[in-house]
Amino acid sequence: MEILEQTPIIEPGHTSLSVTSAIADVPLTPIRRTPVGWIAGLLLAFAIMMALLYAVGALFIEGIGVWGVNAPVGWAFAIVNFVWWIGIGHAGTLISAILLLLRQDWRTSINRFAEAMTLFAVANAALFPILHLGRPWLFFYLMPYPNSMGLWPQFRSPLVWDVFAITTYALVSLLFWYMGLVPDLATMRDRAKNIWAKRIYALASLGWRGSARHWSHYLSLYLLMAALATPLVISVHSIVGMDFAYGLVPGWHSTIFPPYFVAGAVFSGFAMVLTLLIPLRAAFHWKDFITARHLENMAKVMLSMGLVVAYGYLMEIFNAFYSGDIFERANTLDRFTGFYSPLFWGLIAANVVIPQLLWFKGVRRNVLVLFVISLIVNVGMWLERFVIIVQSLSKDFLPSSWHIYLPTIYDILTYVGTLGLFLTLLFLFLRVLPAISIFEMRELVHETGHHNAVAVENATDGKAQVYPAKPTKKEADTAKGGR
Amino acid sequence: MTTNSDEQRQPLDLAAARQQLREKKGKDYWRSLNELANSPEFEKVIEQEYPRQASLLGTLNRRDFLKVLGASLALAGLTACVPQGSDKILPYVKPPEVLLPGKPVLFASTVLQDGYGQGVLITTTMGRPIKVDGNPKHPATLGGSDVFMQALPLELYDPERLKQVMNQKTAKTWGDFTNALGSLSGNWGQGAGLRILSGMTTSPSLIDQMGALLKKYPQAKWVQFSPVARNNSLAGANLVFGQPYEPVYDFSKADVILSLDCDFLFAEPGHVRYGRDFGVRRQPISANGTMNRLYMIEGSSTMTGSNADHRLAVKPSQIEGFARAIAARLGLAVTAPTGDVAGQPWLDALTADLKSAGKGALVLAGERQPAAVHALAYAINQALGAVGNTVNFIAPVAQGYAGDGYTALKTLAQEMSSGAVDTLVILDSNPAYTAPADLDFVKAMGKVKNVITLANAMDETAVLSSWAIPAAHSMESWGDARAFDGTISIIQPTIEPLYGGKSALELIAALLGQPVARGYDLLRTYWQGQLKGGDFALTWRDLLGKGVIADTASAPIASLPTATLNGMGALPAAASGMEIVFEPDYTVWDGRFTNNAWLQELPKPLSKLTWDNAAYLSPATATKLAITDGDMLILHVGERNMQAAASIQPGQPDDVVVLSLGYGRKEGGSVLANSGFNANLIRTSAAPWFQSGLQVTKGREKYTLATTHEHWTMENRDLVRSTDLEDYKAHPNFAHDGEEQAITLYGQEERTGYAWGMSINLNSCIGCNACVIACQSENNIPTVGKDQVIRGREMHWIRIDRYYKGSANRPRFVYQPVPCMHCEKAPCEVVCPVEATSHSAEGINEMTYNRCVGTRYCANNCPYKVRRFNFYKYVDENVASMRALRNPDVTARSRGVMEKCTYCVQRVNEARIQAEAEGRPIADGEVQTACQVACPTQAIVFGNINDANSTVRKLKDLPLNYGLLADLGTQPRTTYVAQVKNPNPMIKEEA
Amino acid sequence: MDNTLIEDKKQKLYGLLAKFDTPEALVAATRRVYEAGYRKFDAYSPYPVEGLQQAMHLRSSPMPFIVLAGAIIGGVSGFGMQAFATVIDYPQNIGGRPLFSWPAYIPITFELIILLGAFAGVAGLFFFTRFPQPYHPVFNSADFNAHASQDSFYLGIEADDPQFQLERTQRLMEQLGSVQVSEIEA
Amino acid sequence: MPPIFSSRSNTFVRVSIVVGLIAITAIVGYLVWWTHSSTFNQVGVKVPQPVPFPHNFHVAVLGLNCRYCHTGVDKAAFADLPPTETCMSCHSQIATNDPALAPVRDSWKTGKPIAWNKVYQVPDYVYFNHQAHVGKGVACETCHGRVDQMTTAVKANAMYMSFCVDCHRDPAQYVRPRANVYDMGYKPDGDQHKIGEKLVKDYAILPPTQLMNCSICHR
Repeated sequence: MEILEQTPIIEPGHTSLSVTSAIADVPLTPIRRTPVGWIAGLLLAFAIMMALLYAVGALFIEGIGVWGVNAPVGWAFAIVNFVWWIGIGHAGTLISAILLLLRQDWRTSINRFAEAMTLFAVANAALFPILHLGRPWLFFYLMPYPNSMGLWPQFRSPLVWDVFAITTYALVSLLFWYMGLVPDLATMRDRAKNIWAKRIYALASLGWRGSARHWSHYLSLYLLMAALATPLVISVHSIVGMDFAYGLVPGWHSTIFPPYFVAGAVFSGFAMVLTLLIPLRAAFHWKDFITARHLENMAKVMLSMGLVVAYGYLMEIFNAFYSGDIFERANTLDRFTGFYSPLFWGLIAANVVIPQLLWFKGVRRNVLVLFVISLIVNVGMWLERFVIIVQSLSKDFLPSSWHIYLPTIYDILTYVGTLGLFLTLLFLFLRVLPAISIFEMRELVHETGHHNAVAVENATDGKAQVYPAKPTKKEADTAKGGR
Repeated sequence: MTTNSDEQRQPLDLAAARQQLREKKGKDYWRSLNELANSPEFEKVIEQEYPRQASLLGTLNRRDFLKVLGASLALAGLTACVPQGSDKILPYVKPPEVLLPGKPVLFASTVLQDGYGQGVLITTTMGRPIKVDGNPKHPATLGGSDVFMQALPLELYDPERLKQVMNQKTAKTWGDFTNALGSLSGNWGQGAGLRILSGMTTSPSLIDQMGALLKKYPQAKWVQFSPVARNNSLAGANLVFGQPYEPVYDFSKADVILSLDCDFLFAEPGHVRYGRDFGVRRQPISANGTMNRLYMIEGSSTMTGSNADHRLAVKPSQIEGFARAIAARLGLAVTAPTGDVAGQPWLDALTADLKSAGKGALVLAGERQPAAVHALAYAINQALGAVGNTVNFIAPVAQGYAGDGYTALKTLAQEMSSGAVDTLVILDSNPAYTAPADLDFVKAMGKVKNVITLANAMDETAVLSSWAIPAAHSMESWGDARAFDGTISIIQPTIEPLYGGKSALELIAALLGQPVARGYDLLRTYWQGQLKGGDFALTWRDLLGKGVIADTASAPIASLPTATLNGMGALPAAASGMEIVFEPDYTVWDGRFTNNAWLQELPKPLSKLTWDNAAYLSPATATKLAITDGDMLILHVGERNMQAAASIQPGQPDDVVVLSLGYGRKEGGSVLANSGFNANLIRTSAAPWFQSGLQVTKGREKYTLATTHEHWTMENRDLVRSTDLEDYKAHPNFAHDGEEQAITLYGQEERTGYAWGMSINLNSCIGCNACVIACQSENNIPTVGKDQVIRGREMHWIRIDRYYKGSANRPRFVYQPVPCMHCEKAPCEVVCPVEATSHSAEGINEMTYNRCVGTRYCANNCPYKVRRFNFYKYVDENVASMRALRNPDVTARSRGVMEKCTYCVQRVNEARIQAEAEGRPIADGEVQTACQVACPTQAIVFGNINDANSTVRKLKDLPLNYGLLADLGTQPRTTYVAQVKNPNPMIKEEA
Repeated sequence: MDNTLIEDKKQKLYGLLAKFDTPEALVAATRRVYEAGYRKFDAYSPYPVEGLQQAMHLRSSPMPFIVLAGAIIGGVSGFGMQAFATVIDYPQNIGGRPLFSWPAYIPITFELIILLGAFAGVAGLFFFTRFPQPYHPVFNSADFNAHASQDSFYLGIEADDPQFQLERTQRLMEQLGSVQVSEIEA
Repeated sequence: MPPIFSSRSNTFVRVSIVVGLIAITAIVGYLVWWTHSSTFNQVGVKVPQPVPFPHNFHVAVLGLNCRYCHTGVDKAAFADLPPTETCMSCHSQIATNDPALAPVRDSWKTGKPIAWNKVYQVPDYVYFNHQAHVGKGVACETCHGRVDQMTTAVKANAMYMSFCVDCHRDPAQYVRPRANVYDMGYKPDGDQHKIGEKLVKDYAILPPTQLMNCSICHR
């Protein structure tokens, strides 16, 4: 059991070339030398994904009835999974966008991976709104398009907001991720041995050649997209939160939902990043790039987000009693003592109690413990969504209509299957693309190594400047002729 | 449906009647469908016989039909040939008059319930009867109906009906039968070996024919038997008056009612009428006099009991003691029990109340109680002077029946097993199932050479019969019947027998040697003989139009002797230990409706149980025996025993197991297959209703019961607002105590034009469920089956919530019918992403099925949980015979679509179009929802709340009017009239 | 004839490419080249190098304005679409809410602001960087391909720069502390 | 080592992008056009009928009113097809042995109805009521086109919901005096919209706020 020492965000002794090869050579491993572990992992993930295929097949042939949903519990696993996956999706954009704006350079070694994770999580999440429809083949009714009925979607419905939010989120994250990849794709192009690999990477890299002109436009756009992505992340989960806050179901009808859902999303997102990175950094020997600092920082973010979530829970309970609304009160009491109370207490333990361990440095730096905690938080956040959605619906206003929900095998297979889909995509990503942003690592190497670099004339003012540097008025003018 | 208001109905009916007559003479479009019976090409033939309907069916094919479980199997052969989505139109060759395509035609007719006639109006579209409602002109219904009446269309189109004459399991024709009959009747001689077993028979024409038969075969015997026949009532009368008179009650005059185990709102003949009269007197603000008061002492928790002001559940055997105590206190010559009786605390107050009510008092005894209790009841009524006012005695409606059904059946069984019976003819009866266990009727049947059964389906009796003749449904055949008060009404067919069924009239005619006699001629000839004077053709036409023969109600017995109670012995010794108690089932009666999916899935009024019956126990009894819900119990009575699943029901008497009849049937369809437990296995002819000495042992396995209502109490939410009359007089505004004025961010758009709204009067609602089935029938609502009900996926658009108040051992019950509230600020609409549910200008919360994608968000967000979702493809498109059942004015919903109450928007639209065509506004009461029409107590009123003079508006202006969960700001268009009970202040109900 | 030789050499010559080991060297060299009056030149680096932009006197990227334009279009069209649909095109009474329920339009409007903003940005990048551009003369240099995207820094002067004269330019580049200077054919 | 892509590849890539965009728009455009084409919605396509009933002759030449055959149109939801009886009322005297009329005579003899093929088929969930429309001055022609110029009837328009909504949104565009409802090729004397406005008032046609309600056509 290794106990990590205080470490920098990149181990010393690295050069541009060393980081480049360390990262780029992983996907470039010749097919014949593909690691067995990877193949095994992919096969396993793929097998699990087949469960999804089976469950969805049954769903489309038989109808929603194969799930456990009923009246009054019209939403259950599908929506729980949807919220859960979307939540996980938030870490990626958050890490790469917000931390970029905040100039947290430790992000560079994890953002690429986190963004990929975001994409795959969103892909999973996006499945459910369609799957949970009674008539999924008519999903396009939710989108505005010219139709022979002369009808529009009902723009007051949060579900339509969802459609827009998720589409936007998926597309923007994709672009953001791809933009980040372009310079690395060029590297891949240049390092690839196989001619076909070369060609593909070459096309994908759009002809990137690292020209100063490229860099200036590129960095400017990258920063702007980060600026766009940040409010986007927040809006997306706020809207997901509104799906519930908008309804008058006791246990849903609460104004704190949007912020508290966002916090929950970040919380679970970071948990998932940890869950995945801790084994991966070991497997791919990335300990130099993803150091104890990274893990610790993420643990800290988790802790703080966990506290925000805890505050959310507390406020919900407080309001239920303070408002004097008998329905809210009854609903809260049912959470404490009702049929689903074990799940409720379970989520409290997983999301509020256990994360408090992260106050201790020892815990934060104990990789194994950290891994376990992150797993627990993942589970806890799933339970949270389950309790919010199912428990609230199962006991609303008229006792005559109360009815509990129990999942069927198809509910479970669908959920497990999406994990398979997620892992499959993840494995493929690791095999063909650099999982860490190479050019940013090079930059990092250069910056960290800067103090002992040879002092070149004017090198300092270059350093002093915030980049992408704004040229002074004069320079700009003189540059007129320059192009 | 164009309209339900009488003035417009009358001409329609006359026209209909004319129509009937003409087609009977000329070979017209109305040709017989007999050949259909065997033809696999049902659809094709239909197209020839009913061109108009066929053109409809063409488009209807893809519109889904209502599902009968397993029916698809039954009709597999048939459906094979049904073209999906025909694109042909087949016009008439010669158009019939009065039949305008797409306009419904109403026929006045009669349906039977255990022999007693109930006047109905049958709605037909394109020659297909699709809806049955009460006939306002008929005394037994006054336009109201009950669940059985409402469920008849499904029975008519049930694909599992007997479709051809069966002889030892081989298909034969009517011709074959009559030939065989010819040789058979040859050696009947005096008819010594001939027996006829029928259900209760009130039909004058049939009785007349029986007379003829018995004249022809003097030694033949005719036995009438029904497991729920009025035996003790008649026997009781015999006891006190020396004659088996039949009591008829008038609740409109009753101020104080004491019911001795009498479920008069359900089990008595005339219960629909009783419900109406009773309901009218339940109004705290009542046009006709004071609010009535009902005391109920009962041996099982009944629907009537749940509506009582004072209710006491005791062992049925204890009720006689109570009755005697009352009688004694009223000074009748009867040996009162020494010491306390059950209900002791009531006695003084009750007798005082009865005394002060005098002729306004009404004491009735239930069929479950022995003759003695009936005798007491009659005597008390007479002593109070109520006879002639609230109760009258008439000659038995089932002419010549003396209330000896069980003994008669017993004798018959003995004769049969002794081999004395050579030919047994069975009409409208299923003795192989309904006969008490001790008669061993099945074995006895084995001893009879020829058993000829007129059967609806291959039921327990039919399969054992040498000849099973398909019976014509009462909607397919001609006949007549007498109502609870003796009024005679005509049964006229609305469609030719789908499967060539024969009516009882026709079968008896065949026995009399007229194999080809047609029911129509038999009936008409009979009545021609009866109705002397005047142009018969006219009279006949007129009475067909009305459906009722005027002034035929039996006259009260003129010189009723003073009741003598010395006929009855001493009070039987109080039985200790547990008692088994039987009751007719609230959804399948005595078992004749067990193959009806609508009724099977209908939640029973109190237990909310579907698809099964169960052994009901009170919580106390259950704890004593350490029994939990769903435990399999073994019930030992004497040497017999049976298994049944336990269901714990607050309000049931202690030390009693209540079991309803009609379940556990084995033959006769796929819907009745393995549902419930057969009470007849431990029921004896000696004690058909209750018996002491019950031993209950707990079986090992568990049984899953499907209930639609898993919670008992209201959790202190003011859902059903009710109080006592005293308190109401003090605070008439009680229904609004602590109600906050719901405010809205969005201004109130002022209502112009029609504003549809509904008012449901909780004082009137008796929880009978008629509205539920009426809605199902009107709106093509599918049934989903037991396992789906267990998953909470039942589809009823209107449900009746039942809550318990007070303690679990002495609960009080409240009912609350819950349709869609059509909220003006509908929470469901704003969350629908595709505008599938929106608001009409007239305030109806619309549901556009073809736009719905099934997110179920609306259902989640509906605080009333009235939205229903098609989790699977519940509608059955495959069953050809079911197609005709469909209401063509309502889209049937496919898989993945949300549905809910629409205020019968199809009726609203129809009325609007009609009114606009005639350039007039829609009159108040012109649009009536299906539930409103069906309601026997007129608890549901629908109309335009913008019209200050409309009935619904007047109700909504009452201080009692309140909206369910109105604090949520939903502004429901459906509101309730708060409940006011009228308990006796002298009696302190211990909780 | 020497001239002609240079002439036709110039024909198929794209320019000269100097290689540097450190970003600082590159920046310095760039400055000198600019001062020497060259304009048609470009600097290549495996990661963004501080100060390079100034050294080349590049105008700062117009990207923000493009993104802003996209965002505005997205917002206006988004809000407009919803208002048009619910108020003008198919007005419906939905739960008694006002036809013009502007608060409900905000989320979608916002999302479209982001979406079109991002699209415009990417489109802009493609436009200004002339992407996709799988071929570029510098790719003719094997050395460039082997290092430019990994660990080395390059400065390329195009032959059709008016200042360009093979020998002189070559000499200048060698003085800039480059580790090697190579000719790139067009 | 030569570059991966030749100098020509740049133009190639750019061209292919442009072409791709054009192709997509083209495909979408085609689909839209196709769904409105007669091959898709059968507009103007002849439907084979057992008897080639020439509407043009009976309407234009003989001047029969629509209601002579379609009796239900102003009384009920269904316009109704003529029973054989109606045909025979003339064709027992006229063209008594025209081979084209054989099916009619057979039907009359055998009592078996003539199986016409449907021309218009609205979905099951659409409840169209002829009585309501005819009574409010919506002409046959408005939906069924110039029947007086058809032999066997052909579909005059696709009957898309947008077609219905167009009129329900503003009936004034189409309504005509009740007297002219059965006319073919009717020309309003004056500005249709003015006339329309007036008729909408006179006939008390429901306001769009109600005509546009879902439950007007869907139940």
